[in-house]
Amino acid sequence: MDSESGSADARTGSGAASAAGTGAGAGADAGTEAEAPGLRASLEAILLVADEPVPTVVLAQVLERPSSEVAAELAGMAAGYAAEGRGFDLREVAGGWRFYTREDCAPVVERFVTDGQEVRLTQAALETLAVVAYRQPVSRARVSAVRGVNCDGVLRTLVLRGLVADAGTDAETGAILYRTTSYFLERLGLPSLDDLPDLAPFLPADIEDIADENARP
Amino acid sequence: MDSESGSADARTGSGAASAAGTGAGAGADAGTEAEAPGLRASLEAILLVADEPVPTVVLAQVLERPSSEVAAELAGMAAGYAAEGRGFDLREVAGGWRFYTREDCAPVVERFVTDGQEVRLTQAALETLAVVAYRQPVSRARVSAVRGVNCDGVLRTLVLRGLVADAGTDAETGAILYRTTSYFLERLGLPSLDDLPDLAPFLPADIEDIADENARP
Amino acid sequence: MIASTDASQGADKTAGCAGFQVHLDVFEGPFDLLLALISKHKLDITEVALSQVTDEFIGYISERADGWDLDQVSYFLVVAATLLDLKAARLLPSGEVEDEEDLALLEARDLLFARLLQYRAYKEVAAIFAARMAAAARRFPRRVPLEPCFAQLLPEVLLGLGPAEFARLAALTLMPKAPPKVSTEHIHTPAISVSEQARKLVGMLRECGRASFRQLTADAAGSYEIVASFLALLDLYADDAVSFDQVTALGELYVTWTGQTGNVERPTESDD
Repeated sequence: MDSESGSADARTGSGAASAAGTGAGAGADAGTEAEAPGLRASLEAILLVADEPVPTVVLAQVLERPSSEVAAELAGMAAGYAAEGRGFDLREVAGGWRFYTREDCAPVVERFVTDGQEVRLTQAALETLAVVAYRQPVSRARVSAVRGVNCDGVLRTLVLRGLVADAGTDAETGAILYRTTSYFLERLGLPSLDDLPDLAPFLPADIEDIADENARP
Repeated sequence: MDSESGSADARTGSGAASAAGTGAGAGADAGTEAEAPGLRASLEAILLVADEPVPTVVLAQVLERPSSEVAAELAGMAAGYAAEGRGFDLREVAGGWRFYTREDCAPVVERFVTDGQEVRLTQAALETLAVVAYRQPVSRARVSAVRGVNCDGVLRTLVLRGLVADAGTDAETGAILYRTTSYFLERLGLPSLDDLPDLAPFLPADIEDIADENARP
Repeated sequence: MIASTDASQGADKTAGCAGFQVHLDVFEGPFDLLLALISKHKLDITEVALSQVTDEFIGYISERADGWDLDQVSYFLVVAATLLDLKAARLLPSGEVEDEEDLALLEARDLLFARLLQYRAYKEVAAIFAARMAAAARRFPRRVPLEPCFAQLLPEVLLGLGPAEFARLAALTLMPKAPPKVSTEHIHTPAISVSEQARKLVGMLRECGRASFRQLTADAAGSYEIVASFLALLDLYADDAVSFDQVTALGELYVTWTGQTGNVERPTESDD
């Protein structure tokens, strides 16, 4: 496996070589400073949770490093993953970087995706879906405002799953609006939107707010 | 870098060897080698697309490998990522494996992520959750008796928030019973209910069943 | 312990849950309050200075009774009544425990302490939960929409909720987040003050000497007034103005006037 250190990125190679011992050490400059993760680790962490390609400049901003340094590191990481034969792949697509599954792993991933039974929605997705269902047509910003957290990623998932769809743009603001689909009704077992139960009886009387008001944003 | 996977997979090595030049996508076309990716790469690819913890058995099924082999590989991968100081981390949570960002990358990730942050729970919600977690399946009346205060509203909200679920009814009393969910385990970062901290050290012997005898109807 | 390392890392975020705080407003239930009173006096839970804790407990109830919901108040009453019994038992000359009533009191004490110990245990693990959740929240799971080429292969979505539950969730999600709490609910509940109730009871008891609780509250306008009456009686009892007897558990409770015949002022009460 040492063979890959002959590749484009010396840093990845040396990181790999030193990996056995230390733990946090392998990143770009982690050596002496104990606490902060290195550039590579930081990029890996961010890209792991990024649900769209992230432009190099955005990464550079978040990490407060020069774009050129970040760009070089990203290229090095991509080469490193390829060299190590990882199942994931870092690609620059549509002006940004994102983790993808490696192409030759596609058959395995397909088997996994189709293998599962029904997929359960996450709690965040259900709540977002509920807001769209009862407030449609509704903009992203509005949904996020209601839930108190940014819902862009969740909305994208709901669109991808066919539960929510584009409903044109707001005449005033130009914001994209969302609505629920007939597939949503089908999954909920309702003939039409008119059959969504009224909210009034469910407005919390005996429900307690279990969220801490002092919670972090 | 091979060290962590125990070199179980020779193919990974050869993929690496051929990767030197190109960067992205280099693994895909590694001319001479056989098509199928190795176990580690396959697991990495699958876990990259999973949006909830994936049980070892499911992975073993999809990959048609023995569970024990898959489990060993996963543990090796997790150790490897830690040793290499990756920004991501493979964790066993709520009965399955899932990619997480590494804890010491939290400040960086928080700067980047604006959605999906979970709300912090109130003291009342936490206590109710604790009683349900340790006494499940458990009726409302018992939870209320243990806490010395009516918990109906809190319980209902915990159910709606996906932390607690209905667990059928008590054969004798017909009371609805409650249990914790896998989302609860995810929120706590625990592999399973068996990993809950032991209650015994907090509790003098022979105290345990007080509330049962005295639960009000 | 499992959370030891995580706990320290999450400590800043969970400080509010970790220890008892003697801001009286934070108590949610009677066990909560009792534990806090006990820990405030740095007493071993098994050797509580009962009279002191009882007094403070009752004092706290009478201050706040009008601000709670009925459920909470009833629970408080159960604990208060138990505490009062215990306090009474403590005043008995020691060594005289042949009496069945004394034994019952001892049992009640053990039971109350057992429940308190149990509650304390859950409170402690709840703090561990909070720390673990705070630590887990620092690790972000990968939760990214599938690459489009795989998304179309996905099986059906499972909502896992029926229309009614879905509506309930929507109501909860859409509910405006509560503004930082200044609860004004109690302002709109019928204003029944404990002291007012006490004056009324004193009048009735002076007249008839002895009456059942049922009789005393026969004309109560609602359960709130009954609760207030009971609280008033506890106060009167604390001031040696009345005595209670109850032949069987949960049986009729009789109240006997033992106070002076003069005008009784309830100095501790404020009308609220």
